[in-house]
Amino acid sequence: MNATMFSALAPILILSLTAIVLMIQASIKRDQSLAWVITAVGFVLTLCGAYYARDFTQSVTILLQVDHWSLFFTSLIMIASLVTLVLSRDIFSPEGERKEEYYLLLVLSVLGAVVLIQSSHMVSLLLGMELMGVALYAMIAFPERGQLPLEAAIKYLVLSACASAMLLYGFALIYAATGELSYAGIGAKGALAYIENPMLIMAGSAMVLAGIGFKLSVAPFHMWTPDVYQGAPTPVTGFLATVSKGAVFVALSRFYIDGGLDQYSGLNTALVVLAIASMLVGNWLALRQENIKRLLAYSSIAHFGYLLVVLIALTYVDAGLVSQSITFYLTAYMVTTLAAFTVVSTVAGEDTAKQDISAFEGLFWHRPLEASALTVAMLSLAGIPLTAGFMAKFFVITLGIQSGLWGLLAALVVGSAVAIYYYLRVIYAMSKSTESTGESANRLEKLLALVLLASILVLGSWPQPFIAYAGGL
Amino acid sequence: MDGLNIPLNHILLVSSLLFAIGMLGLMIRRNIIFILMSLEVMLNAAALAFVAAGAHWGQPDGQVVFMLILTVAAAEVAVGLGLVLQVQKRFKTLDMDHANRMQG
Amino acid sequence: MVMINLIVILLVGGLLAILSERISDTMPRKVAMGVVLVDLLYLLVCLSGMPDITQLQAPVANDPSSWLMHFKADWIPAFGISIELALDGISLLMVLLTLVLGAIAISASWTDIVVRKGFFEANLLWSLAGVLGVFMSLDLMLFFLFWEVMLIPMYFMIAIWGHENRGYAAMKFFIFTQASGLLMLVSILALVAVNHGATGTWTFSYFDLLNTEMAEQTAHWIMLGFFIAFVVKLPGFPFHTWLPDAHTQAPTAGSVILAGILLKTGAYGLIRFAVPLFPEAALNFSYSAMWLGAAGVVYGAVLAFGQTDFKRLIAYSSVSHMGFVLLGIYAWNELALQGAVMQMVAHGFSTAALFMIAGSLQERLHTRDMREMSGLWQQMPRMGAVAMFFVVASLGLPGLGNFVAEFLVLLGLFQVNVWITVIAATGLITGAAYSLLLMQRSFQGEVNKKWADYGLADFGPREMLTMGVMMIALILLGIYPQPVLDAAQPVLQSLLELTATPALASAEAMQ
Amino acid sequence: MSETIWLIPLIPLLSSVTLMLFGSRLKASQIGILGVASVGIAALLTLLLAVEFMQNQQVIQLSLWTWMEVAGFAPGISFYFDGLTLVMMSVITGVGFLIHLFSTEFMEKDPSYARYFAYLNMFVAAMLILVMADNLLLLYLGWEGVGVCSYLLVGFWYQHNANGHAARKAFIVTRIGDTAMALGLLLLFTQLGTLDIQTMVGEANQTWQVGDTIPLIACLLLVCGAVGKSAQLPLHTWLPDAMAGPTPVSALIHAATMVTAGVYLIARTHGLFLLAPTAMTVVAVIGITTSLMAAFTALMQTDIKRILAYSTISQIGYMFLALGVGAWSAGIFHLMTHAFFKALLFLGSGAIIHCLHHEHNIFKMGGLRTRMPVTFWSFMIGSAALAALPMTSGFFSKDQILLQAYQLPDIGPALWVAGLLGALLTAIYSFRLVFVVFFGKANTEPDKDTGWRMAVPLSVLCFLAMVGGWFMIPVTEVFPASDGSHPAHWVEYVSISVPIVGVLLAYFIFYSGRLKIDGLANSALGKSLGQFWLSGWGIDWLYDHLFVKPYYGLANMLKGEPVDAIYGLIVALNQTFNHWLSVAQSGRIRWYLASMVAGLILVITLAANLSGGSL
Amino acid sequence: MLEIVFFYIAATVALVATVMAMTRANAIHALIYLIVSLLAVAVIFFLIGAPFAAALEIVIYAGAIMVLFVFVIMMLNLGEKGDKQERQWLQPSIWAGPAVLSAVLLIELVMVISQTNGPVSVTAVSAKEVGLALFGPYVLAVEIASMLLLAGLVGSFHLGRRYLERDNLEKQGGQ
Repeated sequence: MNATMFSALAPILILSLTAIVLMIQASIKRDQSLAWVITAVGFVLTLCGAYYARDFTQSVTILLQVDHWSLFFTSLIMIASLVTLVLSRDIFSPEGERKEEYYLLLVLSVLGAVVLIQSSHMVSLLLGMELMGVALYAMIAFPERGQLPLEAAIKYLVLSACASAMLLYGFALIYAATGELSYAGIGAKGALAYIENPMLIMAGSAMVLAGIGFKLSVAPFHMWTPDVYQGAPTPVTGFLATVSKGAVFVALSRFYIDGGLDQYSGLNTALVVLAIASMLVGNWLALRQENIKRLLAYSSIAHFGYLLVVLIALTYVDAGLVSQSITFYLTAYMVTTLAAFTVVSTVAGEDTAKQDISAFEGLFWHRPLEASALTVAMLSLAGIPLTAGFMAKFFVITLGIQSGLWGLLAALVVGSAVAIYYYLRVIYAMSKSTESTGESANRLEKLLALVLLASILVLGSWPQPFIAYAGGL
Repeated sequence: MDGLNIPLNHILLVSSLLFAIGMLGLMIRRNIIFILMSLEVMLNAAALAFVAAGAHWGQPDGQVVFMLILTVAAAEVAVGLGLVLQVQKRFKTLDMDHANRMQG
Repeated sequence: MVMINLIVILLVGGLLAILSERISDTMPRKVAMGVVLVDLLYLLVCLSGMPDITQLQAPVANDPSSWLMHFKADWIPAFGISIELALDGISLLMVLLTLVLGAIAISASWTDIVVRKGFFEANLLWSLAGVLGVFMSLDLMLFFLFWEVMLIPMYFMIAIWGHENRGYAAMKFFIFTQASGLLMLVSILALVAVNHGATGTWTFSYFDLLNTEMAEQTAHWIMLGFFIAFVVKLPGFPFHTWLPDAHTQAPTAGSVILAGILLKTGAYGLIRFAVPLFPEAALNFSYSAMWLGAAGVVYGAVLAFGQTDFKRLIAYSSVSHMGFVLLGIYAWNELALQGAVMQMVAHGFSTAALFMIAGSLQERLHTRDMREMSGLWQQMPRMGAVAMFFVVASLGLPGLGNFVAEFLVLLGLFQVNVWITVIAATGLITGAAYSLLLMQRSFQGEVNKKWADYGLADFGPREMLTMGVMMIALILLGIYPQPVLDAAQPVLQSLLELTATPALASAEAMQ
Repeated sequence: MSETIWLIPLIPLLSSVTLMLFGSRLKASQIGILGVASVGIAALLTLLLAVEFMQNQQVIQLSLWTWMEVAGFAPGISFYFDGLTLVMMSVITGVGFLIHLFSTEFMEKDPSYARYFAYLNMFVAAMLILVMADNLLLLYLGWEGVGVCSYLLVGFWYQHNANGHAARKAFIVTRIGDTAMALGLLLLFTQLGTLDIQTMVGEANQTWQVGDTIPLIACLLLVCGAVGKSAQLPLHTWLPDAMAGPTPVSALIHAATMVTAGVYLIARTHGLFLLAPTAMTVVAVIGITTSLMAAFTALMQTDIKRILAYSTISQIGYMFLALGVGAWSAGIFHLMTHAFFKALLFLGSGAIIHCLHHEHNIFKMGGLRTRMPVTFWSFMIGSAALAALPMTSGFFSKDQILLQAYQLPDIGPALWVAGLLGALLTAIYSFRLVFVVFFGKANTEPDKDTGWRMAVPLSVLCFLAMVGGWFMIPVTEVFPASDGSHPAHWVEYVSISVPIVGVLLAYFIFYSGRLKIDGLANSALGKSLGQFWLSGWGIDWLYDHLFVKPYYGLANMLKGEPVDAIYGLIVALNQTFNHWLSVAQSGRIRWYLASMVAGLILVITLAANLSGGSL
Repeated sequence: MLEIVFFYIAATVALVATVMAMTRANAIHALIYLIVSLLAVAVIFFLIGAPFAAALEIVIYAGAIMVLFVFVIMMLNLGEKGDKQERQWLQPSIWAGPAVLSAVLLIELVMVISQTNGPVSVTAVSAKEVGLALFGPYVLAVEIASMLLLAGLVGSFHLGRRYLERDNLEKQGGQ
């Protein structure tokens, strides 16, 4: 360890520091608004830290790889976490619950996500994922009342732990086959081990894939998604959908690219099947869903199906284009999903009845800003031009075509066509005429909705700067 | 060198049996406590595989990972048991089949 | 820049229309009308400075400088995507049609929109802007963008201001067009990827993608993607089923724009892209396409005959008429193509007018069911007379635009395939059957007592003026179509030359 | 004058447009004056033109502008004027003028007076364009134009569904022929590269030999058009129904002018037909068959207008016969005389109907001879001409046709005999009409006789029907000269005597009652035959079951949009998948776990290629 | 030689005990079987030259974590009724499907694993080596693990405290 390493670790250090400050604050004076401010400051500082660390990119021990790509995603999830934080301010019961712990858990979870993004080693992957997960269990179950959050948390915990066990066992098999725990080591020794005993490393990788696939809610590991999305407090759902999934996907791509896993055709076949299954299953499940959070859950299943296409294309096209596509897709997806959850959170809150699509009727007329944001988010998820989601899909299809993945493209087209229906249902409901007038969101949330709305449109209509930037990472 | 050392695949075999048994337990039990126990079995199986692989390669890394798995198991169980308490409080049962208010 | 301005004026006009609702309730429609007229005037003024369209030298299809207008600016250089707009004779015709029918559509919905007027007019203007973009863009990605985006305001128009079954209709419309659009996107990207593989550069420019070398099989599949997307929009049999619902449920202005303009984007796409980009594949496919066209002609006519809903009948008549367009395009000779272009223009006016009449009836009677109409001529003779005019126009009375179109299509088609021509020609008979049935059931027949004390108002000056414009247009198209033909001629000529070359080359190679 | 022939169709057209736009603001008298005067001026101009033509015999070709120009297809808005055109124009404007005048009184009480004259004027304009057109496409414009006007006028009293039905039937049945004709146009253009009639015929003579297939097909397609418009078998069924329109309309459109457009078309393109002798034979056979069929049917009708309608069909059959045997000028001559006497008969019947409160059944009339003398004499003269009694106009024209038919090799005599049978029947049914309506005892009392606006046209037409046979129509330049030979004299004598026999038969059966046919009529065979003839040989019934009902059935069957069922299936499929998958989301942890394990097994199998068994 | 014999004995014990643990109706019985299983695994650790891991397995796994289970079971006070219900739930109809799945998975894993060969090393990896690794390259992992434990701590604190608070509330309500 040396000084530049500490500089490179700036985001992680600042986050850890924030956690410690939060604990100290709680022990001195319990004040949840103060905790909120501390967390917010911590996140902003982390963002600055990520910017600062750009000049110190390097491998920090064998565990972490700090480079521009991971720093970009660090910044991205920090932004997403800030959004979560803003949305979290006014949730839960009004009688002044103690939310300091919630903020602490949020910080720890984000820390886990950052570790995950920067991981270059099985151990950091494991720890990052678990740190993020364990904090999330508690965050999901945080509300004091109601059965749904608890049910969601217990489902997430049990299934996630099972997935972790699979992941670990897979790592063990890979380790047994190669004697290496770092991605680079696996990449170096994998081919040799494959020749010696192809099944061990393949089975190991497959189990890792299953474990990670669970976190990404890739079919057939998707079943928890709707229940957890629905049961968790809405900002937590947003966090889960963006930060957690985004970080895990980055980690998966790291593992896949650095571990040289694209060279194994069996693994590719498995990924193709998972991708096709996700695209179809996700969209079909969403088709007649009434609860908007569940609908978004199913939609996310399909979206990670699309994203897997990019990973599969790694075998055929240049890795730079792949990582550029991942960057664009994840950014677009996160911005869009955040916009959707911002609106859902401000409009529906934690009331299950209000999460029905029918409860959104007439939103256009009494809350035009939120309705517009949700509309644009839905269009972006559906991949309509001028939105970020379209450019994202553009990347996927381009890569798919260049790699000649026609089966996947067919599934993508079918899935997207089905998807239009349910995204439109939401928009249609909002455009219906009703007499009701809803309460208004606070300024910060309105601003947030506006900013996210603008970002989706800018990413979609003038993507060149960002594409160029993503290409340079 | 003793040629009669324990073969790696036998240890892995034991671990895979443990893993499968744990998974079976996970799938057949409805009581949340037993479910958590099954998870422990599975994690333990993975730990055994790691230690064995570490021993196979003569590296300490296997044991390091074992310790970290221990940590993970502890953290998971801690939160898990906390949830168990809440489940008992709010559902008045530990039967996980009753925790299916969300579906479809 | 002129072309950008045309689009921007409409986009900004939409915002103005929304804002103007705060001034007064009737302001949005005035603003919208003003914006469209200003746009039209602007275009005409700009054109007056250009050489006479009829005197234009034949533009070389793959040489941008020979086009009437051309504009290119970088958009996403990473993929060679640019904002490339261009105008030639056919685009110009379509743009003019769009703006004129846009004004007519606004007039058509002058009184029947009662809620959220500002937003309505805005959607109308935005969809016009999208359509203009489709007709002018020559960058495939930009084209696709406009292609998809123009649907969203249209969707809102149907979903918010439509009739009783609007949700279903709007959804169906959107899914059909989007799903087919997705196919087109895949095809566009495939074409670009093929070109990238051959040349090593990313480009979406029409001019660069013409003459992309590719295997026969590849070309066939990519062409099919384009074809389906365009034929869904056209709509051609058997992809037409969204149309009756969308037309029937849309508010009057929506129907006018849908039938008058939106359908033409499909035909335009076929002429501009689907055939020239894949001349050989299109040639091989033309036989099937023509059968689809003939099937559409017959099927649309039979179904129109069976309808009892006024708007649905007109909708099916559109299916039948657009079948002629498909036939004309895939016969791919100058006569038939001119016929297709002519049909696009003439059908735009005749169907728009019929939808406007349907809208007026619905506004007055609150029903579209023809079984409840009957004998309306008695109370609304002016409307009846106008309806009679457009009915005979749509059944192809010589001396009106539709006849010229259909005759040219048949004439061109006859040189390609006699039997398809014979089948298509039966459309003239069945067309007469449903058109006259429409007249019989609504305006003629025994006077329905139900409406006696309804105080039905006949067409007023505004409506008569709007109708008059369309009548004059159709008569002019019918007896002196030459300006339209002249405008399209050089373009079609160059397209024919462009597509003839590879076919000839391969023919030579065979020898 | 020759430079301004375009004014002749334009004036009625302008008048029509004026009436349409401002009709509601004009007084009835103004409407009448405008409507009549416009056609009157056209008639006057035609007269001037005729005088000029008689002096210099100059064919006029006038091109106003090129209609459209696409890839060598360049039909013009251009007129062609020769003797044939002059005959047609004279009939259209002359008879048209008289009928317009008649209408001013006949339609006086109608609330849609302006609309009536607008349509009628437009018809005159379209008909003029039809006969003046230099190319087939412009001819087609006029052709369809008169069709639409016919539709509008048949359905003029739109409040009755039956009228609307008749109007649509008229339009659609003729449209069938028109479509075939359009295909003929396509074929001609594709083969010859032009639709200008004169050039085209010239081209055709250079390109094809007599008896080639392509001219045969082209001619047959044109014949289809002619058959539809001129109400010949098998497309004649619309004409009797078209009587639903106002009677002057029947006189003008469905007797004098429009229905003879088919004859004009064939005469105009006779250059083509000469290349296709088979087509000419077809025309002749169609003509004579129609003629007989219609004559038999007319015998049994009781509606005065239907009798006249079938008689029209029958007479046009004679014209077709004439064209088919190459007696071009005889055909056109008959066209003209027929226009005179049939218009006269129709107007006469119109007068009766007008004065008898819209009574159509001849058996409810009777004894009108004394009460409506003008009408009676009109009918007498008209029927005499129709029956081709010697010295009437019909005699000259029909005689020519029969004689020339006889001279045709092979089938000539057969055609002649059939023609004679037709002539006999014509005489019987026309005088049956006269005797039943004007003699015997009165069944209905007319409230008045005709006014001057009705009487004048009737008188003028009487005059024309009498002396029309002495006119020399200036078509010698147009058609190839006939060889001028004459058949044996006995043929001529038989031809002359047959109509007289017919009149006598009618006299004995329907007036004096000496010839009892009740027994014959009441026999089983007679009854069913009578019924068969009354129904127009059951052709309507046949078509109804063969085409109309199946088409309605098809439309009804497809109404629900079967193609949508495909998409419905897709939707249902998606819903089924959705249902299954939703059921799988049972909310139970154990089930979720099982799915994960199954997924794990799947992934391992795929990745390690275990299913392939290649270890 | 002896090591191998011990290994098979320990392995058998571990497997049998685990099976028993998974199938018991009474939670405490199951827990005790589980502890036996963990001890047997600790023996295996010792045999394959990982004495430090063996010690940790006993101290932390069998000692600490299992005790946590005991506490919770005691707190919830699951009685005879619970046992009876557990027995009812363990019907073949319930475990047949999962058993097949597990068996298939096991067969796959066995197929995969049986391909490996090579022994485990005789030379024991000492606690010192492990320590050096832990605080050498893996030092960051230790730090992150601490954060992980912190998260577990905070989470269980939050959840558990509310459980206890309920009791307090009920008591207050009773007064």
